[in-house]
Amino acid sequence: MPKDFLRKSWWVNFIIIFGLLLLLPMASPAFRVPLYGKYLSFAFVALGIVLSWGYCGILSLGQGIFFGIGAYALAMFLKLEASSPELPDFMVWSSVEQLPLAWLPFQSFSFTLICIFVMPVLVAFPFTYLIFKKRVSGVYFAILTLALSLTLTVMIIGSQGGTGGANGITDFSSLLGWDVASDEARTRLYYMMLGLLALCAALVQYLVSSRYGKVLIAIRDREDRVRFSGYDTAWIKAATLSVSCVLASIGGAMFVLFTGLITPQLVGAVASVEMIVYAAFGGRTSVLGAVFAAFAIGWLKSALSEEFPQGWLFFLGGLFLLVTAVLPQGISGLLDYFKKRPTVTGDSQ
Amino acid sequence: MSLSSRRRFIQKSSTLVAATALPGAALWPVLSQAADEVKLGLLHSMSGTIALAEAAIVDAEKMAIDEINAAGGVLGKKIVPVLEDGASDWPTFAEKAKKLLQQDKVPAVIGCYTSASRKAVLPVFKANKGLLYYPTYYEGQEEDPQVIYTSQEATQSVVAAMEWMAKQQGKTFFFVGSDYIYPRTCNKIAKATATRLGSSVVGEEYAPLGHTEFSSIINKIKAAKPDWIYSTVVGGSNVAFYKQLKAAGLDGSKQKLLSTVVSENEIDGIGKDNAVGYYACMGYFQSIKSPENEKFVAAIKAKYGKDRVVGDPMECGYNAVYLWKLAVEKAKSFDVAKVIAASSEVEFKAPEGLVRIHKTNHHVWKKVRIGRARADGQFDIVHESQLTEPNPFPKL
Amino acid sequence: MSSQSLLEVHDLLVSFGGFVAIDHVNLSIQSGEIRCIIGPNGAGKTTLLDAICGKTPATQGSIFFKGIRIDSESEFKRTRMGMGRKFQTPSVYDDLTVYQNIQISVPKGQSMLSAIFNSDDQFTQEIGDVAETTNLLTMLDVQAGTLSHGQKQWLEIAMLLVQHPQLLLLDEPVAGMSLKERDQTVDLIQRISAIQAIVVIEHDMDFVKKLSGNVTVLHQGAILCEGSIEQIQADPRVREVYLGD
Amino acid sequence: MSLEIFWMQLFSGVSYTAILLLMSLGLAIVFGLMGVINMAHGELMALGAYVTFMVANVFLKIFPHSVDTYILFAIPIAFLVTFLFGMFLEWSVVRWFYNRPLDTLLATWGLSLILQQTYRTVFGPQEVTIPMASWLDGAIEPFAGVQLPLNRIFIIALTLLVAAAVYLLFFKTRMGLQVRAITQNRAIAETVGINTRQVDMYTFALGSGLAGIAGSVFTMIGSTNPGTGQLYIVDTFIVVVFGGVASIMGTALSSFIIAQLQTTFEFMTTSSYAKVLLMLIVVVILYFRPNGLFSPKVRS
Repeated sequence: MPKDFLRKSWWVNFIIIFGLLLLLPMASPAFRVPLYGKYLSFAFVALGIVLSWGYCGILSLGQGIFFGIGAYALAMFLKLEASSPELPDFMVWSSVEQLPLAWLPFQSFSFTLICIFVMPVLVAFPFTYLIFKKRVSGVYFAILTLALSLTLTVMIIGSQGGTGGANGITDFSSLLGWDVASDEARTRLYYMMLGLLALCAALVQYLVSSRYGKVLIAIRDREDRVRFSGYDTAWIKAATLSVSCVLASIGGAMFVLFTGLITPQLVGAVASVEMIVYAAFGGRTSVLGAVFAAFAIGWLKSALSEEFPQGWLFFLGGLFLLVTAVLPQGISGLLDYFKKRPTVTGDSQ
Repeated sequence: MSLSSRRRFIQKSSTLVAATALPGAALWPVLSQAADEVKLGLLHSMSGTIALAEAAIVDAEKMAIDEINAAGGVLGKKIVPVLEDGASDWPTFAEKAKKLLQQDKVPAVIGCYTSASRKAVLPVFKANKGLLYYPTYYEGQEEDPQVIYTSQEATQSVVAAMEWMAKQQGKTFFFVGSDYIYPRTCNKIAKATATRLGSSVVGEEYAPLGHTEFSSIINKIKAAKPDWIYSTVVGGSNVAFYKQLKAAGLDGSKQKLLSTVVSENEIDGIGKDNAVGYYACMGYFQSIKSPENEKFVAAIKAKYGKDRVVGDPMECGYNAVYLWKLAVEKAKSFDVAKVIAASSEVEFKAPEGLVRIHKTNHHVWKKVRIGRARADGQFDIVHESQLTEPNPFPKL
Repeated sequence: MSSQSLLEVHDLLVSFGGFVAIDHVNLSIQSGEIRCIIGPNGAGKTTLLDAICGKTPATQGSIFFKGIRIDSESEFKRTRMGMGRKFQTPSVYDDLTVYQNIQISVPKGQSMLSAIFNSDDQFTQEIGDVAETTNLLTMLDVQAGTLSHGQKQWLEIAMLLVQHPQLLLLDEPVAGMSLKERDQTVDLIQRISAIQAIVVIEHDMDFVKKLSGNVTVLHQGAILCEGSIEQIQADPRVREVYLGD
Repeated sequence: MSLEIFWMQLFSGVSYTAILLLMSLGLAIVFGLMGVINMAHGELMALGAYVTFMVANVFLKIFPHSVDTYILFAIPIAFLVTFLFGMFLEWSVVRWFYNRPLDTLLATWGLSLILQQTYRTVFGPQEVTIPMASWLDGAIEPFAGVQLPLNRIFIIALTLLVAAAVYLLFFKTRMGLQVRAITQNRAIAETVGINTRQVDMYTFALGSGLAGIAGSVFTMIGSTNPGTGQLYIVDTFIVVVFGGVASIMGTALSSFIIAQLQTTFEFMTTSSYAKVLLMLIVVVILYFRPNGLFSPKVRS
């Protein structure tokens, strides 16, 4: 076991955060719980970003794409369950006569699960491996991924018969016969998700504290040198990003469970960039920070938009500035500052 | 644990405790309600990209509420509007709908503008047996038991518009729309109508939402030389489309253009001189001559300033409040099921004239009108249809 | 073609746009040899090393390492074949400790699986050894960023040593070092040269003398002459372009 | 496709080239030469548009007779305002991020959100109307059936003017020399006595000013609302990256290629497909030329 992974203070915080998230449903009205689920679904994405950006220095503005893969995969399955034996309603309006080929496998739950966990890798790895082999990195990679997520939205909206277009996929409630729309069900789901989230957080923490984590830091800071230590950095980067994409995909699936819908908006360029701020606010190298930030920002968004609708964008924009200019290590950096412990610093790229 | 990590403990936990405690309290207030008051939910985007369309609707709805309260309220209760911001974000719409129904326990909600937002809230209304009044013209293809649709669905405007255009030597049509469900559905209906009328469709183009470069599409129009251009381009794209059409010499003199998405509010953005001469088909125009309308327009201007223009969605939002009031009074109860049942065939003398909720399909019988944009941003009404039955699921 | 010698550079040409940095160079290094490459600034010394280790692609010509053609292989493959490259400016991972810097350079640990699953106090022995060889034993837990310039140079050399390369390519290893550090570096290099071949770029002639290896003089991308330091210094052409001014 | 349509389609391509070039010139300087990823570039364009809107209104109120000439004043004023605002941004935000490109990206993104909301609060969420100068209204008809919109001709002319000015500034003046020096080696540039702080500030401001001009001009053909900037930003970056950073010629060339492809695809297929196709082509080409079309080979 890597000794950083066994660090006591980390586990203390781990228990505090997840403990509180566990108590949360009891402390608030039942109909809020699905909201907390929605907030935390972004924590998965943030975990991934901590791994790929915080440690490996890859800023991907295309995480929305993979969020979308997970979300749409699950939504397609649920929609089919909801509408079978008929076609999904939006297909009927778009006069699609029979189920598109791409939809057929999503009648099987196991395939859907595989899709959520494996598809991101199949999409991300080959593509990014080639890109990284060509030494496309840093800003170029960021802009490239941004453009791709933009393109994807255009495609989804354009092919309405197959994707529900701008309306996305909505109005489904039962998962394998279980009504997941009810608050009770969603409360139960919330606990399940919390378990999965805790697992993922621990996993990521393990990865970054292992020797592999050190290699990632090395790549982030001096990729050229790492090559001369005999590492195939392109491979490592692609693999790391793939893991991050799987986490995003899981987040997407969770999002669908708790909101009961997915629309292209959440896959697009803007959404993708917003996902970065979760990791940045928590501290780009802080695993627990990511979880905390995802919850805190989501909650603030609801709260602010109820109190002063105009305030939200100001707040979000300010947050971007804050965490890049003043708090490059986010809130966890702030806490460490109080502890007077030097943190892993260095440019994000 | 070490002192430092204890400090950490205190900080992190305290923040989170706050996060968990607050939702119940300050930031998510549970409004207490007096016995002689009834809440009415208003759910629209006050921020984000769609706010530009929805903010005006809220004004009209608030005004209706004030009028009703001034006249003694509903069943002796004053209406207290509870405004929630959908923030142009569909999941947020669902979230707020849930809050309105479960926390504020409103007997009805008037809200949504885009179809996406409506689709997002439908499951919430179904699950919580809520009642939604949807005040925007839309593509139809829907008949939700929990929803009353107070504006024209696609067939009502499109069929009337196509028939009228066909009468104006409309032998060939060119369809241009933004790439999403409303235009695609409208064009499907329009195409069917065209074939029925023996006219032909010489082109059908869709531009991605937010698209601002129309020169290629305009060239396609020029190549096709249609008698009529039927446009369902929306939002910022529409502004660009009109400007570029005009600049390219398609100023409505040779090829005429009709849109089913341009009301007085849109003209404001497009620019009066860019829109002049083009046609629009709407249920309501500010220039309608009727005592109800003059009263309505005067009231709006009195409340929100004399420069305020009134468009179709505003009027439909205004009607929605009254249609709810009338249904409640007919049912003598705020109970959602009763109100829905009572809604059938409720009539209201709206600014646009009589509207009647359909016996069964939750939409409204209404007239639609075709107007030609004037230099002052108002419309000369050139055609007025009969009171038309809503037909959300047309057989094409 | 194949060859007995460890490294065989054949008719190598490297050009950037129009500019020819390495002009038809032939070079062969035997195992156990120390080869110093000298030459005035812009002679293409660093570019030559870059081409050998793969940092810069060869425009033309061929490079054989242990008899295998490598000029189209990627850097990490060449490294795995037993090449080690030290850069002019010391490049170490500032955010990691000395220990970790050396540790992630250990070839055995470089499969991702082992990097993920093996405990991180693996290879302590070897790491200790090289740290000793490079006078860093006392600093294993220091953040590399905080080391002195000279120490960084040594750390980088240490990182190379754990790779057990057969060929070390050192680019001005004593740049910015105090005299004492220089001497230490010299016998460090001589010690390791017993087991592996070394190519050193250096300006400092005393240092080159101390190393007492063969010398290759580059001038404007081409080889001017080769031989022992005495021969080189005797050579009038060299004096012209380099020593005498 | 009839001959007239062919000519007009060609013209569309050219005018779209002008549009792309005009909006990416500023970024080509800021990103290309300074390496600053300015995600708020689109919002600077929007600022230019809003300035134009205000100038137009001032004319409507004060000199209603000479309202037709407002655009001639609006463009330089838009440039001036965004130039100054650019200086302010450089001083207040951007300069803290030199050599931290990814952080710049995020910071300026945050900035763009704040600016959008500011526009929304100040000018309201709805589209603002900007009158069209009558002498730019309508189209000329060089031969029957071919209408070339005047405002697009105006845009093309203006773009050529601006591009030429930028070219001269960077390749024929001392300032240009200094900027290029800094981009190649900041440290050396400082040692030879170039005031890099000042040059940075002016360069960034210039880039912003050009965005302002673009925004001002686009009010003739596009729409102006708080979100307008978002529509342009990604395309703009694609143009610059595709053309090869640090190469103004490259930007011009890629504007041309992208515009031609886009308009042709749009004519052949649909706008949505055109966008997707174009993006795929760009990605593929970037794969084979990671540094863009015009990438200077340098000795590492």
